[in-house]
Amino acid sequence: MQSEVIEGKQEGTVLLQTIRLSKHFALKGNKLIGGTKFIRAVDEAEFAIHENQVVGLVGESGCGKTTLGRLILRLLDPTEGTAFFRIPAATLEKYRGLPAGSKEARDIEKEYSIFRLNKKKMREFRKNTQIVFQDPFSSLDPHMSVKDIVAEPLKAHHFNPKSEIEGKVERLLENCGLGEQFLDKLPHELSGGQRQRVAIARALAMSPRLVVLDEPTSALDVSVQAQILNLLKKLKSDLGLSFVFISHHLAVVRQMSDEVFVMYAGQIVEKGQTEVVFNSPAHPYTVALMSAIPIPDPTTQREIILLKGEIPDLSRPPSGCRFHPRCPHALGNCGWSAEEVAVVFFELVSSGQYPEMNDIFLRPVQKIINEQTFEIEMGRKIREGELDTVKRVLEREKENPTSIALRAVKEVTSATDGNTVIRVSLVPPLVPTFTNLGKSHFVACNLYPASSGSYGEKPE
Amino acid sequence: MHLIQETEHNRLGNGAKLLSVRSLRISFVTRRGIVQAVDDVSFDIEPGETLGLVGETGCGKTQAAMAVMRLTAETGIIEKGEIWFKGVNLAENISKEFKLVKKKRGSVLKRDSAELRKLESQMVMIRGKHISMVFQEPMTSLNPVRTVGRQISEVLLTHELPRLADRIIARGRVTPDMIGGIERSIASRKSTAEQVRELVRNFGIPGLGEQVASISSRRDLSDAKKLQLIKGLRQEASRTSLPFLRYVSANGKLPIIHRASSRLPLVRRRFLGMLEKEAMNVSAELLSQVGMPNIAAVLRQYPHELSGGMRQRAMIAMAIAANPELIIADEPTSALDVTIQAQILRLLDDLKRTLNTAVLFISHDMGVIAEICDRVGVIYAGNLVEMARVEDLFSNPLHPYTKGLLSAIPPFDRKIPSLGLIPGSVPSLINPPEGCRFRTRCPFATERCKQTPPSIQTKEGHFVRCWLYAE
Amino acid sequence: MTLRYYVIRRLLLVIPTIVGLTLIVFILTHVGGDQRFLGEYINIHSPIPVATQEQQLSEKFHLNDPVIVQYFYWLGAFFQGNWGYTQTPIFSGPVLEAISLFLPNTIVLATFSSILTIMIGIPLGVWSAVRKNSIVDHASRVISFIGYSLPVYWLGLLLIIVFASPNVCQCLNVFPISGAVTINLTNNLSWFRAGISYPTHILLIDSLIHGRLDLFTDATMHLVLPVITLTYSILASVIRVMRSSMQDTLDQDYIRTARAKGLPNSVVINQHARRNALIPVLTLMGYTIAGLLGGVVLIEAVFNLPGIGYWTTQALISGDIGGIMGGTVIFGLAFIFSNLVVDILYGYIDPRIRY
Amino acid sequence: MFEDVSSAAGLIIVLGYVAIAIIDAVDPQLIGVLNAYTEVPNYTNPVPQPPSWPLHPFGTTFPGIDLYQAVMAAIRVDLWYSFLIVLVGALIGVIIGVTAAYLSGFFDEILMRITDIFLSVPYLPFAIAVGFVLGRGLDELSLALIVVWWPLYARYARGQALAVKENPYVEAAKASGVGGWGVITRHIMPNVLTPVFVQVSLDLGTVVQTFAALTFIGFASSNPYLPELGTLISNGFPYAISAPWGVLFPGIAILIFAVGMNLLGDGLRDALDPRNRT
Repeated sequence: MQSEVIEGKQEGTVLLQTIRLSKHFALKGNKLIGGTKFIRAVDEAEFAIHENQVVGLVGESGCGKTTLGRLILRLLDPTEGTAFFRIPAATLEKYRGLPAGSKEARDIEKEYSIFRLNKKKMREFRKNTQIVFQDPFSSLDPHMSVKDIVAEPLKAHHFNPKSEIEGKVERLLENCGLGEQFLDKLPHELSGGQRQRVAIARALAMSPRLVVLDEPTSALDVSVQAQILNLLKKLKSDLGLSFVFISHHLAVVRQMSDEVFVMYAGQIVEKGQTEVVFNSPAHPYTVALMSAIPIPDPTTQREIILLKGEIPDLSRPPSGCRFHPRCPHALGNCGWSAEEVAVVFFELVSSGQYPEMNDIFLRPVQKIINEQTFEIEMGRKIREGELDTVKRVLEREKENPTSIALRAVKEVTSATDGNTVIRVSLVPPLVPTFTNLGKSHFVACNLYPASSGSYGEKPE
Repeated sequence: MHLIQETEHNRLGNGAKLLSVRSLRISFVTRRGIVQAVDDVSFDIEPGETLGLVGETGCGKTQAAMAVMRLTAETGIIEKGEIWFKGVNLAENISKEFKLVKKKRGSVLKRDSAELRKLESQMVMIRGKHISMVFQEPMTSLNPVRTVGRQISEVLLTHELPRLADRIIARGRVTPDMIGGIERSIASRKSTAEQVRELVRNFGIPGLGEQVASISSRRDLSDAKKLQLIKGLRQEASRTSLPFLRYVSANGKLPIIHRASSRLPLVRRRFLGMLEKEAMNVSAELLSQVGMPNIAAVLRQYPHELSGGMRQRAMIAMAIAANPELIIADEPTSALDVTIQAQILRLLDDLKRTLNTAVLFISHDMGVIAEICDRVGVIYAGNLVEMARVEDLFSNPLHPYTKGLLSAIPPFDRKIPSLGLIPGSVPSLINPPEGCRFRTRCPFATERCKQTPPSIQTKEGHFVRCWLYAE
Repeated sequence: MTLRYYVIRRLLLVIPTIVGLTLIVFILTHVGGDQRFLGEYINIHSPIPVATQEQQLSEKFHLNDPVIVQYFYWLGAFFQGNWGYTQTPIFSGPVLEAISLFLPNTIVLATFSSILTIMIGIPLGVWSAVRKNSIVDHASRVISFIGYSLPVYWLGLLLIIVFASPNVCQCLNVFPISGAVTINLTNNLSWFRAGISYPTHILLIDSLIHGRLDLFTDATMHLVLPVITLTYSILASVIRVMRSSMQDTLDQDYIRTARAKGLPNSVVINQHARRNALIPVLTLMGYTIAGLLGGVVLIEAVFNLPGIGYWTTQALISGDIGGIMGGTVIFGLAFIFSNLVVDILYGYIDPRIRY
Repeated sequence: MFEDVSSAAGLIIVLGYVAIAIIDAVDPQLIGVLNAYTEVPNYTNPVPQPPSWPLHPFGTTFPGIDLYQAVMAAIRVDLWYSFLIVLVGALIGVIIGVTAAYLSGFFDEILMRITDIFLSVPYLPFAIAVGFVLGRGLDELSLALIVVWWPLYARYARGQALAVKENPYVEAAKASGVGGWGVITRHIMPNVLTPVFVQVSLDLGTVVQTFAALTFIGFASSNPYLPELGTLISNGFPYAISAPWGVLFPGIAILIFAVGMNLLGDGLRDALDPRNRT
């Protein structure tokens, strides 16, 4: 995906900027038979965080948001791409201009990329970044007392004078709403909410600038969640922190974040200021996601957009736009493969909605030629008019939501060899790139051609 | 047991109540002491309605549901209360089932195994047949080493033997001209599904109707295809197997000889095999009913080969297999993603309508509750604090806890400076605060809250247990 | 992936372990220096003078080349069936021949014991898990617990004392306590030489072949005590693991589901729980088999059964490296292949791990 | 309830044995052992004598050795070797296993293959072979048993370490700048050592049995009169029928220790099982 910097944030330094960041996990499997597969957990993610800003990463399970959160703290090393910490906007612009791998580019990387930092800079980076995990039960070492847990980062960074560690720990816990009676408790003596407060206190110990919150409230009850969220808001305004708020819970993200990135199947599909994205979601996935959220108010009658199918297997993600197999508005060029279309095509034939089709395809043999072409061997000569019938049916079916894949059909011809073969060729796929809808609201979807994209435009 | 016979008369007999739980108290015996997980919880469910139980983790909502199934965990006991299902008290002998032996290091639970065996023998006739369950974790709730097909069909082979037999017999009895009649009525666009059903009913062949219906109701097929399948319905049942089938359909169990010899492969293939095959067919129909894609494959697959949503659909297919009057859904969508959750909720809603089944829906998510329930009960720390029709509860919550809970939910449609709070945390249930259990966190708590608050009806069907509303 | 691929993969994994086994034996034989190594291959009974043999052998195995080269020559000889010679009181000659003579008895002993173990251990484990704190439960727990702490060979000795000692009770002196057969019965038998029967070397079979029912019963009687001892020594772990895994399984969600479906208790336990509960038992089988094979050595020693174990101990006492190494190889192979079988069973029972 | 009692009993038994071993080393007279380092044969009356109070409470075994003294003295020897074997084996195993788990990748692969090789032979025959090659003394034997035992601990420790490694708190520690060494020592080791400790206590019973078993089938000590339980049993073996006490008492000594060790181990396991602690 091509890249933009969020408008209006050009001047000053960017706290953290990722460049085409990707992570592919090797799938543990039988290496003897089949060889290793790769899970494309995160693909070419680009986003920026500025000082005292909360960025929300939303998406369903397996969309890669957690992996991305780990990447930007260098708890994982990326397969491709990089991430810059505290880089001057100008330098960043310069870097974008430079050809990849060029001398200057590498110098800039050496200077700012969190994956290239030397030992000293790395310690500095660790001081400035922290993480809070989803599960408050496994994120605290069962053998350590609350005191030791919170003190650990301090000790790790040789906080001195040592004598003050005790007091600092108490203050930290105080800020997170835990009195000193908790100091010597062990994690399993605490409730979920209290554990999460401890985890937050630990994260704030070295007064970092950037904290990644990975589903911090998903394991908590609503009332406790409210307590934690309010606490986080307070801390943000008091300490001027920046948060990366990862969650699948859109309502929570709306409350917490200034800017939101919607992820699907390892890719960012929409990004913009929270209010804008929530008030006028552009990407069909975002629209469906938001429509699906149950609202605690039986009186509101909203229509839910039910997506068909489920999240794709990321070891072989769909080509083109990864959402197209589930997309209710998919176009022909969204990346339909010959297989996908062929399946729908023959379902149509066998469903018997069109008797004329049954007559044409008595015992059709399908053959996938390549990503954009498949052939049907008739085992006989094609009679005239048959092609037209097929074309007509396809035209009619393109509007039918169940056979939306047929929109990808470019042309139906009779293959040359003794015209006993019908060849169906598809529209070449167009990988969606970010379109600016204005107000720094970007969406990666072919419904919004780079040129015609205008703010707030809904899918037809 | 007597339940099955009395059923019909009870339907008419005691009001329109399908399930009626009265002042239920469930306790768990632990090392630390006796946990009063549920105390004084009462609710009713009428046929075809959906009752929601909402509350936070460990508030006892699941325990209340498990008690209805009499599946309370080994350490748990139903101390008191009545569970009337279709006029039969499922908690009749709780007093006999256990006794608590006081020891100096806490009390120990002694169970009466004879009583328990008696209870089991009763409950197996109700579980799955009259009351069925859908659980939260579709992964762990399905047996990893049995195929989906077997797991669904075993419900039918346990509870629906007559039905299976009837279906086979019916295919033998249906005549060509009957088939013709059905075909005509399906082909003629104007005749509705109801008319088709009517027509088939007139043939008076048990087990035929559902087969025709399952074909004619399929959306993914064109009429041409349906007609083909209808034609295919008619099959002569073999002479030798007929008496066997008749016996099964009449007595609802296998003849002695077959039960004894069911281990012998020959007998198996010959007779049980027929029923098992039929059960698979029904399972396939059930799966299509819950919108499962490529059913033929799924039947042979193992749970771990399905995605979360698909597993939950399989679970639901299992739950509706024997057309129960009541489905208990315990957080059925909490483990699923939002978009999948939407699919499943829609499915449950449709099934509820078509099968006219009552649902006891347990969830911690107010949104889901608002979506699917007719009435809601709010549970806090084992007490039922408020019960009302869904509109009333959300538009006009009365109990301080309910209010706090609703205000704590982050709104989706707007951004607000800070969320409402319930101070403090849930009290330990080993020795909970006497009187109103919420008073320790309640902003309006007064002295009298130390007495157990009465259940007050503020308006038709809106009950609240709080002193604030005791005039 | 289908079961077939899983099996293939598992079969392929056997190769490296066998290589490892040979490596061990090779290293062990070389620790003692060339002389001892050669000693293993020198047949003192052959007419060729020892010195000549030594010379030929040191050429054959290229003792002057680097060790790795030697290994491959040794391996070549190994796979050609040249496993050296053994000189023990009970047998002198080629190792492979000794194995062919002694292995059958061991196999008989091990097979009977493992069958018994499974037939007793699994049901007992299941029962004590289902009927927790019942008499059976407590009984089987005590049995398994003692089994854990009881030295196998000592148990054997106890049985010998009980069943043979005149001052316990004459009535008990029914089971013979030593050897595979009563020697008097085998006097001047054409097909029974030096405690070994021909052609199959399994007395139970040979006696029937030659129509000697008395010998058959006699041999069976001789097997009773050893089999009991060996069984009891491995029964413990099987019962214990079966019980605990069955308990864990019964707490699983899918068991709750099965009950919620209204399946009768017997179905829940026999069809839903048991198969899942077997999985951990299988994972433990590797160690159980190791215990079994170890037990074989001791028990054959105690009861003087002419099997591999007995031979190995004889070799140990009479300082015969050929016997030791032969025994090690055989036990190693037995271990590897029985584990292979277990793993394949595993893949059959648990569809998840075929992936 | 039951567990508490039994594990307490186990503890008492084990402590008792340890006490005896120490007394043997310090002042054997206390428990009526004249010389804890060698058996005193009596060739004037080598035939085993039945137990007789107070002269020979356990009777005598061939050649006229007083069983009581022999057993008491032997406890020291067997305990010493068993503890040696288990502790050294565990130490090697844990160090290698944890590092392998932490470094993972290539080193891990190598290690696992090596353990595979070691585990491709059942432990008893393997120990026999190794011991035989090293020379059939007790020190060689215990060395052999260490060689046989460490891979088990390496495997076990590695498994535990990998499980611990997956926990977010390890990741959190990394994120807060704790170095690799710190993570190992402060988080992984403590969480690995407890289960390994339980394993050790469960194994000790087995090791004592195995050690005695091997001496029983012919691993002799350089000093023919060094008291050792397995050897005592094998000495008594020929007279088992006429003089059963010769095999009974040494065996019982092993049995009781194994029982005690297992009781203690079970107690520890239950105590440290997260499911039991709330």
